[in-house]
Amino acid sequence: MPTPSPKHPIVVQLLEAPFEPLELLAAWQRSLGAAGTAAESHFIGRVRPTTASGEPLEALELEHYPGMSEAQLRALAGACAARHGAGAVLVAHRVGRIAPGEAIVLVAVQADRRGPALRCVQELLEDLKHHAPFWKREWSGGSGTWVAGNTPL
Amino acid sequence: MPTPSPKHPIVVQLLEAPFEPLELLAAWQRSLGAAGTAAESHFIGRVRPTTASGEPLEALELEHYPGMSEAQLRALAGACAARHGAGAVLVAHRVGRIAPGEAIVLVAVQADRRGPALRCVQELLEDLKHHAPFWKREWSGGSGTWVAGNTPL
Amino acid sequence: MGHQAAPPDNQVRVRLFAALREQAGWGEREIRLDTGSASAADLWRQLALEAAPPGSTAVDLPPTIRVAINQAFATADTPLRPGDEVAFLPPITGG
Amino acid sequence: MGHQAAPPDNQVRVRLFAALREQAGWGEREIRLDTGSASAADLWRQLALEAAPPGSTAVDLPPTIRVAINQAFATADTPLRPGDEVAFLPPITGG
Repeated sequence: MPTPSPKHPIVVQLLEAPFEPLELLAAWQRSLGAAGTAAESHFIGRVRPTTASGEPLEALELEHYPGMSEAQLRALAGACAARHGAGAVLVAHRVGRIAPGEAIVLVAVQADRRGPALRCVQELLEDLKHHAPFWKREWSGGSGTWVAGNTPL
Repeated sequence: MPTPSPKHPIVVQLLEAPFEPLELLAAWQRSLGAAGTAAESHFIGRVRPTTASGEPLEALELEHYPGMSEAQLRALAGACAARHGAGAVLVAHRVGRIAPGEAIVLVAVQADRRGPALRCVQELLEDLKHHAPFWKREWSGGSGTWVAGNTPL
Repeated sequence: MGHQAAPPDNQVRVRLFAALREQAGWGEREIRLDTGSASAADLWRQLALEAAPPGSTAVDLPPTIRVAINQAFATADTPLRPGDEVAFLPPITGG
Repeated sequence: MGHQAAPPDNQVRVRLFAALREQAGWGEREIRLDTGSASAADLWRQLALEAAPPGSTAVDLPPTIRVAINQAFATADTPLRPGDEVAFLPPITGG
């Protein structure tokens, strides 16, 4: 993990192998100190078992723009934390081939109050869906299809 | 844990001893099956180190109405899940004497999409702050003061 | 709404919580209702937990106090039945 | 905005991703710009990744394609400098 800045410590992780969200959260909490802040909110997104057209999904492939993706996630997280007056932010995102049921994204935010923590998780999730260079391809029946748009909120 | 209903499995826990939110979440996820749903959101609230008036807090005391508190948490969680089309809900709430930094409340929601999961966590948190029979008393300098209202969002 | 005759033992269980419990000096009591068809609001006046202002004989239930009957929220004008558990709840501060 | 004379080796690195990369058949190339003060939009026309419609000589950058220069989002009319890394990004589907 990179050294967090004291004001808005932002941790970004791009992961090529399956990860256990609760284990990442535990390590993140430990890195921030024993006594947590008053409010902490998380979101875990997992790969659905079917494609957008309802076929059984073999795997989701996540292409990204190495270098720019980390920088963008970090910039989006820092801006979101600053806008909402939140504290620490963790963003973990899988890349490569991901099996149905596996976690693809984890967002966690600590703040002094529940409002900033909840709002920052929600907004950052929308931000990274639209402004971080990631592209999804669904594999089904041996062929891959690029996903045209994001799932509805 | 009570046996969850298949449609909106609601788990409510009132805890008299300190709990580790991530351990509770892990047990809850295991109880719901290995492959999680597409969206899962959490909120953890912890006791602040100071009182509402800025004094160092020795402990927060949580009085409740045994019987009614469990029933109300369950009713609020079920209604919230139904309103938002969410799936499983977990609500854990401490009662009794709670030290600064300890977790006081944990809310977790699974859903098919991110919107229902995020919204249900946020709304349920407001619901239980206003409609479940809990009362906070701040202990500082050896004397206790009942908290007059909820912290701002 | 049919009026139900009060049984001879017209008694309810009253519960108070938090600041209300401490002000009263008790948290749980069996109370015999003064009248046969009392509501939670009537019961509050009968309990007289707060000192009545000059010129008044009883203090009405403050709007900040919520009522629960048999562990479910109820309106203050709900008629009480013998054996009910009636709770007066000061403003809630959970979560 | 002062015009900067193009060096003799007026070359940029072009990167394509996802569906765009597959349609083109390549993901990364060094490209020598046709003109000295080309923008990302000019570069797109020069690359001619899509077949031009009848009566037209080049295809403009579609509004759905975003541009990144040196790994930061940029507008399509940003002038390119030698050595820039220019990426064309199809609609993003992350999270």
